[in-house]
Amino acid sequence: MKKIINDPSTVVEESLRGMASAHPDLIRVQLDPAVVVRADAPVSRKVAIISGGGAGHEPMHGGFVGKGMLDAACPGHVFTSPTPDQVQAALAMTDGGVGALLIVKNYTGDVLNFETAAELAEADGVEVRTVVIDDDVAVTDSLYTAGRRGVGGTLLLEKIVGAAAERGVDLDGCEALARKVVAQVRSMGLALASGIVPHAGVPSFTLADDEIELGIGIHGEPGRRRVPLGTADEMVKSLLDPILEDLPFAEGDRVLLFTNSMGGTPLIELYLAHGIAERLLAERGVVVERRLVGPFVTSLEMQGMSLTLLKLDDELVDLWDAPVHTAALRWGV
Amino acid sequence: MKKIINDPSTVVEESLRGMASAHPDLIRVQLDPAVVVRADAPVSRKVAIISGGGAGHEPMHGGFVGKGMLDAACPGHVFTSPTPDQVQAALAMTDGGVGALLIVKNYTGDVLNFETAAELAEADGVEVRTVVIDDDVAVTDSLYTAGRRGVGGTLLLEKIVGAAAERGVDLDGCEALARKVVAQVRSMGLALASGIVPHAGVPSFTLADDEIELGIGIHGEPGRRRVPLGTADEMVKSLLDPILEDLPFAEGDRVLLFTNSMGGTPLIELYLAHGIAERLLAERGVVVERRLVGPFVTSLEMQGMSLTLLKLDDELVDLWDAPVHTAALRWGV
Amino acid sequence: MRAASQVLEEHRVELSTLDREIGDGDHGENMNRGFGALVTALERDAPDSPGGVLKLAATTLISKVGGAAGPLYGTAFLRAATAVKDAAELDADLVAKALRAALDGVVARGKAELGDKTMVDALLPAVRAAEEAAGRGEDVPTLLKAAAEAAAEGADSTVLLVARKGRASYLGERSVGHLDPGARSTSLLLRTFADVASGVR
Amino acid sequence: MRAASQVLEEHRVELSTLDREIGDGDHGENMNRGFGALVTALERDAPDSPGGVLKLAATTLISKVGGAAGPLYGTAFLRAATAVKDAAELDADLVAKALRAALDGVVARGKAELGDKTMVDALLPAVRAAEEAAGRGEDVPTLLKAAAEAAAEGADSTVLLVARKGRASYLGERSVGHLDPGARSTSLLLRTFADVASGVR
Ligand SMILES: Nc1ncnc2c1ncn2[C@@H]1O[C@H](COP(=O)(O)OP(=O)(O)O)[C@@H](O)[C@H]1O
Ligand SMILES: Nc1ncnc2c1ncn2[C@@H]1O[C@H](COP(=O)(O)OP(=O)(O)O)[C@@H](O)[C@H]1O
Ligand SMILES: [Mg+2]
Ligand SMILES: [Mg+2]
Ligand SMILES: [Mg+2]
Ligand SMILES: [Mg+2]
Repeated sequence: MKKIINDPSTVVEESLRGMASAHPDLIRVQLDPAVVVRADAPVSRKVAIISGGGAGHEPMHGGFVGKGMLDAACPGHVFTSPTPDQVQAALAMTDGGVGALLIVKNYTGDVLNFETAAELAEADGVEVRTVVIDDDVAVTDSLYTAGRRGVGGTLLLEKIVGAAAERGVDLDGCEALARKVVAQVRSMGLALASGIVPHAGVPSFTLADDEIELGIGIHGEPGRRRVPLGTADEMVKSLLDPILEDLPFAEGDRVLLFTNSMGGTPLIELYLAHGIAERLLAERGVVVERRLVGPFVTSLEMQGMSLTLLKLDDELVDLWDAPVHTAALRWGV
Repeated sequence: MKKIINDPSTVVEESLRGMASAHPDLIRVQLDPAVVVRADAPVSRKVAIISGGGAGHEPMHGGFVGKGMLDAACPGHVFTSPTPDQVQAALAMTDGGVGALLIVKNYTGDVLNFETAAELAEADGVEVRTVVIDDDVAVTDSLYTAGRRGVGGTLLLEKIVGAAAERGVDLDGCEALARKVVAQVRSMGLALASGIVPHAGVPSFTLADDEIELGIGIHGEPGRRRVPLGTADEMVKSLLDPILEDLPFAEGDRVLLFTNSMGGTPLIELYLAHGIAERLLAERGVVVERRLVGPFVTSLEMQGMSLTLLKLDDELVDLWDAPVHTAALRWGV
Repeated sequence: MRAASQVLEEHRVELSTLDREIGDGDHGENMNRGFGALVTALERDAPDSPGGVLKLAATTLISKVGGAAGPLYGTAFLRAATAVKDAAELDADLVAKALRAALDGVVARGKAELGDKTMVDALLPAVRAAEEAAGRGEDVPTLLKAAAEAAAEGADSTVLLVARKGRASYLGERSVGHLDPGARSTSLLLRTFADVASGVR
Repeated sequence: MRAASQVLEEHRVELSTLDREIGDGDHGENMNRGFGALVTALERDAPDSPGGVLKLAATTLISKVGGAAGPLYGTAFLRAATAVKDAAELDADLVAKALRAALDGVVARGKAELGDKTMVDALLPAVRAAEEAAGRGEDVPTLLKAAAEAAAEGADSTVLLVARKGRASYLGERSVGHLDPGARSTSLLLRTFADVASGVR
C-alpha cells in the first residue's frame, strides 16, 4: 500500500487537523469526539443542519460545512459510521435554539448511530428530526435488504436544505424540503478499480483488466453486477438508464445533473462522461438546467464515477443557486 | 488500460465537448483548432491572458478560463503542447485591442509553439508578450538542461495576473507582475504511482511497492531520484526543504501555500499532507497567509502531490483575493 | 473483557477480511478499537459489579466502535447490564437472562430475524442453549460453553445464507458462501467468556 | 511523403516507447498524427513543385504535431522549402542545400548543439554526408543513402549521451543508455527519402 500517511490509525485525525489549518475562516475542528463545525456556529435562530458518515468520501461531509450548507459534520473512521457522542457534540455546538435536522445516509451503521444520538438529544430537550437519504438505484429496495444506499444525492440534499435553513426556514419546513429532495433524486455509480482503505492495506475488491463493477457503493461494496469494460458511451448509458426509469424522469422534466468522480478518475474522463450524459438526456427531452462535475462524493482513490439526477422546480433551482461558502462548494459569496 | 473513454484519439475533443456543456455560462469551446475562451470574450480594452499546454492536467488550463483569470486556454493533445494555430485562434478570439500576455510553462515544446504563434501574431499587428513560468525546483537550472519546468506555480500566476488584467492593468503592468510572480514562486512534487496516457495504454513509469519518485514532473517525466516510501511527515519535508532553500524563503516571510494532488491522491491524504506542511512552515517562522488545497495541476490519475510556495506582499494578497469565476476556482462572485 | 479484547485483537484481520468479502472490511478494526478502549477504561477505573462492567462496556462500545456493530453490541451490553442489575455475582439464571436481554436489544435496534445472516444467527441459538442449560441447572461455565458452541454453529450456518440486513444485503445472492463477520465476532466473544468462566484463559 | 507517413505509422509505438523512457511518451503519436494529416492534405490538393510540397509539409506539421517536434520539424521543412525555391526538380546540390537549411532552422529554433542528444545528432552528420556526396558529384539517391546512413549512425550515438535539451534533459545522467526518439525519427525519415529516391519503396 502506498499512501501519504503516517499511521493508518491516525489518518482521520491528522487529515482533520490539516483541514482545519487549510480553512481557518470557514470551519473549526474538534478532535475528540471528532466534529467539523462552521466557524460562526452556533447561528442563533437557525435550524442546525448536521450530517456525517465514515471518512474516505472527502470532500463529503467536512468540505460541505459552512455558510449555506452544513452547520456540522461528524466524520467517522474510514468507511465507518460516526458514533453517537460525535453527533451529540455536533448538536451541542450548533444549537441555535430552533432545532436540528440530521441528514443520514441509509447504511445500517449510520442509521443506528444517528438514531441513538437523536434519542439522547431529545432526552436533553433538543428538537431533532432525521431524514434518511437513499438515492442509489443500484440496490433493490425491498424488505429483504437494508434498503437503498445514500450516495451522490446526499450533496444535493445538503446544499438545498442548507440554503433553506440559512434563509430562516423552520425545522418543519427544512424537514419537508429534505423529504421532497430525497423523493426526487436518484443516483448510480460504477467502478473501474478499487481504492485502498489505510488500515486494510489491500484493495477492497479486485476487478479483471476488462471488467467494471456496475452499481458500486461508495465503500467498495459490490454493485449490481460485473460487466465487461465498455466504451464511455456504453458506461454512461448503463448508469443513466436505470436512473431515468426509476423515478421515472420524463420528457420535459427539468433536472440537475451531477457527474461525480469516485476519486481516482481524472477530470478529463469525467467531463467526457458528462458530455455523453448531457447528450443522452437531450435525446430523451430531459432538460438539464443545472450541473455539477467533479470529485465530490468519493471513495478514497477508487476509479469510477456516478451520475445523480435531481428533478428540479423553481424552488429547488432557487435554493441550489443560493450562496454557499464551504471548502468544496462556493458561489455567490 | 481501464478508462472512461471511447477512443484514445478523441479523448481531448470529447472532453472539451463535455466541459462546454457543463459550463455554458462560463466558457465557449471551439474544437478545430481547440480553444476554450471565456463566454464574454473578447473583453474590450482588457489585456487578454492566454495560456495552454498539453491536456491531462485538468482542471488546468480550461478550468481556469473565466472572469478574473484566463481569457483563453489552448489544450493540446494529452501531454503534448498545443500548436501555434490554436494560440493564434485564441489571440483572435480574445483580442480586446490592448494586447495579450501568453503564459507558457517552460517545456521545449510549449515554448517553441507559443513562440511561433507570437511571431505570427506580431506580424499581424497584435502586441503579444510571453512570460515563461519555471517554478519546479526539482530540475537543476543550468545551461545543460531545458531549464526548470512549469508546474503548480502556473495556477497562482494565472490567478494573480488574471485579476490584474480584469482590473484594467495594462500589458506592461501585467507582464511585470507576471515576472514578479515567477520570481517568487517555487514548487516540487512527488509520485507514488503513474497515470496512464490514453494512447499509450500502459503506465508512463513503474515504481516498486516501496518507492516513490521525488521531484516528478506533471507528465510522468522522472524526477530527481527514486527514494523509499516514507511517512507523510518525511515525504512532505522532502518536498518543502528544497523549496524553502531555493528562493530562499526566510523567517517572517508571508506565503501562499498550495497543496496540490497529482490526480489520484485522495483529499483525505492531501489535507493530511497540508497540515504537515503548515506545521513545518510554522516551525520555520514562515507565515502562511493564504492556502489552496486540491487537485488543480494534475497528471491524469497519477498518485502523488506537489507543494507550491509563493512569497506574498500586500499587492499579491489583494490580487489573489480578487473575485474569480471559473470552472475550477471561484470566489467573491 | 481483557481476554475478549485480546481475542479480538488476534482476530482483527480475520474479521476485517470476512467483512471485506461481503461488507466494507472494517469489522475487525471496529471491534478491536472498541474493546481496546474498554480495556483502557477498565484499567483506569473498574466498576466493582458485573452490571457496572457491562454498562461501561456498553457506553464504551457505543462511543468507540461506530458502524453497525457499535450500536448493536452497545445495546446488547446495555440491556444485559440492566438485566443483571446490581447483583454481586452472576449465577446461571442471571447469565441466561442477560443473554436474552442482549438478544432482545439487538433485535429491537437492528430488526434482524433468524436467517438474515447477522450476529442474531449466532446470538439467538446461544441464548436458547443458555436457557436450556439454566433450566437443566448447569453452572455458569457449562452454560457459557453450551452457548458458545451454539453460537459457533450458528455463525457457521450463516455461510449458506443470503444476507437481508446490513451492508452484506446489497450483495443479495452473492453473499452466499461467506461467513458473516458479526456472527463470527459474537461467537468469538462467547467462546472467550466461556473460556474465562471455566478458567481456560 | 506518403511513404514517410507509412514508416512513421509503422514505427509509432517504437518512437513513443523510446519517448516514454526519457520523455513523455508521445513522440510516435505526434509524428504519426502530423504525417497522417500531411498525406490527407496532399491527397486533397498536391502542390506541383518540390518546394510546394515541403512548404505544405511545414505548415501541416506545425499545426498538427505539437510538442517540441512540431515546430522543429516544421521549421526544418519550411527552411528546406525556402532553399529549393521553385525548382521543378531537385538535383544533388539542391538536396544538400535543403538539408543544410533544415539543420540551420532546427538549430536556430531549438539551440541544440551536436552531442545534446536531440535530432540534431542525426541531422548534422546527415547534412555533412550529403554535402560531401554532392561535392563528389554523386546523384540524389546516392547522396540520400549516404545521409541516411550518417543519420542512423548519429542516432545510435545518442544512446551514450547525456541529454541537454528537451524533456530528456530533466533526467541528466539517467538519460544515458536510451536512444533519443527525435534522432530516431529523423533517421527514419531520411532512410525513407533515400529508399523512395532509389526506387526501393
Ligand atoms: N440490522 C442488523 N441486525 C443485526 N446485526 C446486524 C445488522 N446489520 C448488520 N449487522 C451485523 O453487523 C456486522 C457488520 O458490522 P461492521 O462491519 O462493524 O459495521 P458496518 O457494516 O457498518 O461496516 C454484520 O456482519 C452483521 O452481523
Ligand atoms: N531544443 C531542441 N533542439 C532539437 N531537438 C530537440 C530539442 N528539444 C527536443 N528535441 C527533440 O524532440 C524530441 C521529442 O519530441 P516530442 O516527444 O514530439 O516532443 P515533447 O518532448 O514536447 O513531447 C526529442 O527526442 C529531441 O530529439
Ligand atoms: Mg463500516
Ligand atoms: Mg509531449
Ligand atoms: Mg463493516
Ligand atoms: Mg514527447
